[in-house]
Amino acid sequence: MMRKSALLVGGAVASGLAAAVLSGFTGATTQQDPAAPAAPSAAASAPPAYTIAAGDSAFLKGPKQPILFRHDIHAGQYQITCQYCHYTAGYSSEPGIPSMQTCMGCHLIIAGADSSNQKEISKLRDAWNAKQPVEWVRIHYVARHVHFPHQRHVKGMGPNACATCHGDVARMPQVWEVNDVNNMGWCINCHLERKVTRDCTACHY
Amino acid sequence: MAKATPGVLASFEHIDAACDTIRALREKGHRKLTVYYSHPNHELEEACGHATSPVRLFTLIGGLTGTTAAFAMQIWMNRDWPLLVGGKPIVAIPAFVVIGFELTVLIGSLATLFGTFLLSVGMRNKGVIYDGRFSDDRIGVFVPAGGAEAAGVEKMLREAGAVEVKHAAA
Amino acid sequence: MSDNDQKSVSRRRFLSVLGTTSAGAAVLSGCSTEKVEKLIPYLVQSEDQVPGVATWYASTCTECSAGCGLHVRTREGRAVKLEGNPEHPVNAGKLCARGQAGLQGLYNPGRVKGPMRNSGGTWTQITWDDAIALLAQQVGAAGAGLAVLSGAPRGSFTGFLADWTSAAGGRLVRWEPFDQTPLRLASKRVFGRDEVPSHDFAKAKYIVSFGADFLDAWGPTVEHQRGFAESHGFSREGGMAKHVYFAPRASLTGLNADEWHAIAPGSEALLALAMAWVLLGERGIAAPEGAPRVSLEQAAEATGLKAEEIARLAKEFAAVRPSLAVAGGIGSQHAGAVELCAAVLLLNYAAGNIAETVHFGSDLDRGDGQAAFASLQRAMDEGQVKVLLVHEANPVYAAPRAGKFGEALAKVPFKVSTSLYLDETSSQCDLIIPGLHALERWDDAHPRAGVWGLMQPVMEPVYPNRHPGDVLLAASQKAGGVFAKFSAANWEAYLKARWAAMPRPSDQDASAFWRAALARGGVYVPEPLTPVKGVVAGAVSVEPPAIEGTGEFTLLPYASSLLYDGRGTNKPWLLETPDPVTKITWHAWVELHPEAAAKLDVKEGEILRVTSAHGSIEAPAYIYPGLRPDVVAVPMGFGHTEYGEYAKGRGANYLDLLGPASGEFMPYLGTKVTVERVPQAYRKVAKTEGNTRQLGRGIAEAMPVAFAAKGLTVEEAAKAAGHPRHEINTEAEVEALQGWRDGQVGREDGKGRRLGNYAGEHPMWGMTIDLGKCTGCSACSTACYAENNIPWVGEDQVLRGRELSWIRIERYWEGGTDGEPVEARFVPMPCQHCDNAPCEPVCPVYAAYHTPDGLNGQVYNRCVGTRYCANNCPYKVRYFNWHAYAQKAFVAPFELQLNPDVVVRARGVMEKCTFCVHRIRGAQHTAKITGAPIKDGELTTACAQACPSGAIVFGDLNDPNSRVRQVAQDPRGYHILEDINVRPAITYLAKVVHREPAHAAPGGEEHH
Amino acid sequence: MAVAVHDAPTQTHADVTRDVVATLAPATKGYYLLLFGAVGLFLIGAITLLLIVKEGLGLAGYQPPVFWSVFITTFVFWVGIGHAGTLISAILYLFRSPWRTAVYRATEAMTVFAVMTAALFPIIHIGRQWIFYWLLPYPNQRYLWPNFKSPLMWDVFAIGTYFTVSTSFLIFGLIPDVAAVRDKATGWRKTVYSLLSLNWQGTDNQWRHYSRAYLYLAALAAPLVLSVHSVVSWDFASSLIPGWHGTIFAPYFVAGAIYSGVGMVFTLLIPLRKYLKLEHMITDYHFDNMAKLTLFTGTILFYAYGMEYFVAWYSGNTFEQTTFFRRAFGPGWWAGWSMIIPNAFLSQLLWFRKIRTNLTSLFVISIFINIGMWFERYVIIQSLANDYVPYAWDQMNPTWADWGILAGSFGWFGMWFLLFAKNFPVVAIQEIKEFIPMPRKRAGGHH
Repeated sequence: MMRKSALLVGGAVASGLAAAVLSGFTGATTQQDPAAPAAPSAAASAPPAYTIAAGDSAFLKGPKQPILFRHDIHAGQYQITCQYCHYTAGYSSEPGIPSMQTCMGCHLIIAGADSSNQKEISKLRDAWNAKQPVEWVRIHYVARHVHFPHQRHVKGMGPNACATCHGDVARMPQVWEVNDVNNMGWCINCHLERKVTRDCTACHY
Repeated sequence: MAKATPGVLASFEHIDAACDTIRALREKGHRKLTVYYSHPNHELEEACGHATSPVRLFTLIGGLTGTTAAFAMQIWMNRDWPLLVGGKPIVAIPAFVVIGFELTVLIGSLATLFGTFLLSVGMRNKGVIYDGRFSDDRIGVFVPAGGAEAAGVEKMLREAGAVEVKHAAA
Repeated sequence: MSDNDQKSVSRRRFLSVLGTTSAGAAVLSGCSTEKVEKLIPYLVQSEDQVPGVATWYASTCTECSAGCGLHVRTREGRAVKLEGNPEHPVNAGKLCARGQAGLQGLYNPGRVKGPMRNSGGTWTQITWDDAIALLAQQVGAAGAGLAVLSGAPRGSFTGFLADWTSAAGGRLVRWEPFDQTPLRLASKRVFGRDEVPSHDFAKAKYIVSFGADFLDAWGPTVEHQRGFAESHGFSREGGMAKHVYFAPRASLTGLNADEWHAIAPGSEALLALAMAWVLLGERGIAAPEGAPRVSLEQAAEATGLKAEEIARLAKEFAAVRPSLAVAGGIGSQHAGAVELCAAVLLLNYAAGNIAETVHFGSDLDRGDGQAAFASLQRAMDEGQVKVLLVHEANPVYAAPRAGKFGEALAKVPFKVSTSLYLDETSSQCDLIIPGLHALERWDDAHPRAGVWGLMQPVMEPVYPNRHPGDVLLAASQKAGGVFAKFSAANWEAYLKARWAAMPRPSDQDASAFWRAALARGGVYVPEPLTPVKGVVAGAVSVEPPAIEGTGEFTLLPYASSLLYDGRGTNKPWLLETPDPVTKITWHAWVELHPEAAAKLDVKEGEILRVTSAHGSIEAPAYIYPGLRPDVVAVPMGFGHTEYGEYAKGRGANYLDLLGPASGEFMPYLGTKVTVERVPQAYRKVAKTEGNTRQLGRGIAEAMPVAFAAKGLTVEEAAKAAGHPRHEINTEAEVEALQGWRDGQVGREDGKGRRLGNYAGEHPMWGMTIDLGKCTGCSACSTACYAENNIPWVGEDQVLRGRELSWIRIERYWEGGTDGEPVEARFVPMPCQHCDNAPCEPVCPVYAAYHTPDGLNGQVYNRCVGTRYCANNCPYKVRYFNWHAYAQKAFVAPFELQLNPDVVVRARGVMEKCTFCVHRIRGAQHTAKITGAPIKDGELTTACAQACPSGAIVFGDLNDPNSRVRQVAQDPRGYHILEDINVRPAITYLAKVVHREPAHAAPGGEEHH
Repeated sequence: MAVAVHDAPTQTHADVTRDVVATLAPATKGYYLLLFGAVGLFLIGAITLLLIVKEGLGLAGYQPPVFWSVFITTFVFWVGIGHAGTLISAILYLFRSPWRTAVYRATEAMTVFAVMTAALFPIIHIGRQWIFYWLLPYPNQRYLWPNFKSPLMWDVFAIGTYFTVSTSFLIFGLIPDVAAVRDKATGWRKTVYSLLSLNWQGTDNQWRHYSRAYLYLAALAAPLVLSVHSVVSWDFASSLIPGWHGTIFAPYFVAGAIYSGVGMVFTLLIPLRKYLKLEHMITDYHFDNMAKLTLFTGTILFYAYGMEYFVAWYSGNTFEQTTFFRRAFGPGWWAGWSMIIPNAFLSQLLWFRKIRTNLTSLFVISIFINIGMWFERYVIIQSLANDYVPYAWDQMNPTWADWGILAGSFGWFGMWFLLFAKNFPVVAIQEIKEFIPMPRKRAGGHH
């Protein structure tokens, strides 16, 4: 990749001064090979939709969630579009976590095909009746000094926008972090490829 | 020293004696002399008759590399992510001159050091005997010579005024 | 927002959501990348709360009785910014510093958390049920011994209180310390109208103020300032009104006058009458009967002005119409205040200003006056009052100690306070039923005839408190008896019922009317203006006011435009915002004229002891030239003994020096004092000002109205006046300009600015600031604090000059000697966003750089803190985080007010004005998804939005039709420090004055 | 060649080696006292720095608009000190001036340690010390590069280069002397010195390349000396602050640097010479010559100060005029005069040979030179206190944190210098021998 070679040149020139520092601080900073962002296709290795023994989703990739919400079933099997639940992503900087009401909208009726699903869905219903919101484990996070306007990226990148960063969740029984979205180089690569702004105050203010 | 070079080591107190001896030896065809002395001394340097050291080439090449590297780096990095500051052009050569100069000096002198070490300093001259007093007030002359030849060399050295003569056996 | 129930469900959730969704999270961690672990969803997503998108609610400001309309910006269910409601007739979208800081009343750590019972000085938390039970029992037993002392703005709730108390045969007293009783009584006396008239400054062509600080704290200041800017701000078509100010001290209003005459305290009435007589003569009309004859000589003798001076001014005043003369306000409220107001009303009458610029019928909100207050106190003293409910009033602090209200209060068996904070009064009560902040409750305000402003809960209450209405209704039901008729389910229902009974357009049913009002922030109908019927005979008599006590100085306490009557003192923003006149922050002071200071051998900061018959107070001296030598002026609002950590023990309360109120109003200007130096005592005055003079550096330019009318530039005007400004080397100018064009906008041959983001067309954001309109009120600074999460640094850091005010108001004295400056000039100084910005090239890491759209970008997270940029900034508008200021300042619950769109800066980074880049980017995002380009005017900065004078205009300089582009081409336009060629994006419009502007010779050494 | 250099011929090469090696004899109590003193000061600085990193730069006496303060003052001060060394060792070497030999080693060491001290300050003084390495052009995942148009970047390179080059120059010159010490030493010391001597044996071949290389290093170092302080001066001169924005800054700073450097040499060498009993090698002759150098540079400063005021007056620029008026008569007048008096006037005493050759007077003067030069930088930075916008004016106002760091810097410097003086030959054995003719069989002979 051109960027990589370019970097190498720069590196060679600068290494005289930089080498010591680099060795000393790469640990401290979030250094990573800018040329090799984890490709979305990595999601292909995800297992297809299948039944999971109730309760233990620990063996699945990604952090264990209080309720095993199967993106692979909702987005995959049933082809529900992302913005059905994360509906503010289209017009707000925040994608929004669907409210419990949104979940119950369907799951008042839908109780789940098999025992394992029923078990998870019942967890949801209990929470709803107890008026206790579910505490999801957060997966994607950008630093506070970065402003990432979802609406603009959804608008600009069309239907496949979400997968570009979040990976192909339609094939993830439990979501894991496909890309380190908190890595500036990764953002910049994309902006370079698409020839869009690299102005600092586009994200930092 | 594992495999010592056989030869004769004479030490002198008088510089003129030493110089004469060295010249005499070189005329006799002893080209591989090793001369020890404690400070830069042009008399001895003349006597040994060496050509000018090639170390300056290192300096030159190093310096030029520095200059080019500096400007290449600055121009490329400025164009790699162009940002306007103070209404100045992206590639502002006058502003780059300083670092151009600094890197010239830096890489130039590092190259010089490297060259010197490569050529001599820090390179142990193998299997030639040495005497601590050479760094003090004696001048040492080592003549590689074995067997019968050694005796003749010693005789000649003593006549030339060596205050002390040692033999190094194989 | 019609269906409130669903919203309130979501609101009930917001506190749990708040700390945890990425947008809602308090962004305190600044540049750190520490991760929020949990995501907690809304249980029910309310349709008007979209994460990441601001929701606006209309409401009404309650910081004073002016009743300005608000637009409240909320994010993830919490109010983050207050702006004026453009539809509101009083403030028309503008808001003053106090209004901007309203948020800090809402999120104040000093708020009472739930009801509390006071048993022998120790407070214990109790449940609401217990509180209501207790209240019911006490109230039920009180009968006619029930009394309510309320300071709240007039509205449904005060109406309710009236009904409620009268039901029990008790009494309600509405007491506002800064009510306008003298003006009211004067109107009654002169025109038989028992009301406070309103003044139309916009129409007046000549304004004379007799000590009325209409820009500081007298009446609806935002409305006044709007009007003042309209008439007194120069325009080539309309010219410019003249403003003459008579008072012992030059307040902010005085500093904005074309002429300030330091007349003797108490002589205003004579002056007004003398002017009236001249005017009558000029206009050749008969004197209204009963107007006492006052000669110029009498007036001259009393005021200390020259007779011909008075004649000149009177003639000028007579020459134009409509004109406006105003009187009233704390600064001139002496024993003769009623006579003064009466005399001025007479002057207006003679000048034909009644119903032109002075309007009766608008009936401005005002309290019941001192008399009612005094009689209540008497009743308390005599033990007639069994139960006293104190609502939004703090008499223990705001009434002079000599009045002994505290003692009277102690005699009341059961005292209840609805105060949000533990202030001097509530801390002496037996029960606190903490009320709700205006942004948390249903309520309305009726500041004047024709205006009913609504308040609605824009968010879930920060603390589990209740609207006093709810509590009283509940208690009434418990108590039964005479109270049984107050049977509304809750306060909201009661309020809606009252509104349903309001006159409304025939085509609207009650709920439609209500919904419309809610959306507009209230109902506004034209004021029912009613003409006056002649002058009541013998209306005006003039005896010089009595000023009690002995001592060489007259004490002049004035209402601080930031702290008002002291209710602002618990808001750090208002404490850190420098006083517009003295530029002092965080502590109280005593103003002394240079001559007096010389006589007493006092230097700034040396502690003075001010002693009156009623007490003595110590405070650091501030040498202020805008004062009569025989007067010491002191700001009100300091010296709280309670009222939260920020107010407590800060400075001295000068009311303690005053005598008790006698008669119908409080004579603030009523006592003489002695002033002495406390030996060896010193306190460095925490002012943000380095040098008081601009040393002829052309920072704040001014020109006479004659030149401005001719359309001269600053350069030409200066030449015409014979003061050529510092010459600019035109050659260098042209060259530099060329280089700048190449860098900024690209050369004609298309080369130059063509790399990366800089290729192609961009907007070029710019600003204009009209110094002819700026009054120095500091609303913009406070708005900026609120918009950009700027932390306050506290007194010790201000003393080190480390305040972070992104837009500071510089105040320079001009001309005259140090003692008698000819004029003051105000310069709002934000980042100038220079195109040849000197701060940019010196940053080693590109943290400061130039954006394609002409902003001077500052990337906080890239900044390593070399501070070179700040050194190299000629305007000194870059501010450094020497400590973790934000983390120290925004303690809970203050962090809830943080604007999620703006990063909170961490320690060790540089920050500065960004032209509200987050608003720009936000607008661009919206434009992108809607496809509609940003229209001029729909995007503006916080300071421009707030400015009550409309002095600041923001927009795209590359758009030939934009307003900012038009204004920037005004001949008065100039750039500060033009000759160092940094190409600022801000164009200042020179101030216009009604006289030859003062000029300092360049390079003169400074005066302090 | 010069004869008066050393009291040769009473001295032989053997004497020189003996005397110099004698300076490395086990140290006395007094030495350790000094050393501990230095370490103590250094610790004070270290603790102050820790507090600053924890609490923020606000601990120091920064008072906007003075955004730089004692730290940068001290930084420039130490960079300046560094200059005498390389000047004497490199430039005078190229001029073949005889009097440098006896003193250059000590001054060169001083240079290296002074630059080591200075190099700490760019890190200490920034707001977020833990990311100082962002100033270096290293490839990173952000694709960001530093701004080479910033004088601070020039600084990074100039100081870095200067440190590297002067250090290698010092070490290079040391090699033959370390070898000489090695041949005299015994036990573990011998092993250490043998390692450090890098197999130096003084063979004809080694000398041949060595002396050439030394020449080129000197040739490269010479312009470097002039460049470094010029670059530092451009930190100020390339900005637009009145009082900084001057074209004479580069020469003015370089002269000042040498002035302060030689001053520091006096302060260090006069006691050192006594303590290490080197009176017959470092003689009045050397001090006299260095004093002349001081006089010369001091006079340049005198001119520069005068010129600054002249330009301020002649330019008719009100900003410049105010600044310079306040320098002399403003709130910071005391600093202004404690710069002008020692630097401009005291240096003029050196016109008198009596004073030049009287070590006591030289020592006293040198102390004042150090103080004066520190204040010169302080005053220059104080120009920030009153630049364009009068409303923003304020005075700078140092605190304990500033003094802590200042003390620490002296401790750090002293520590290194003391350690060096006792473990390495502070006089260049080989070069002194160059000036002592070796014995000859034939009388008269070579000269």
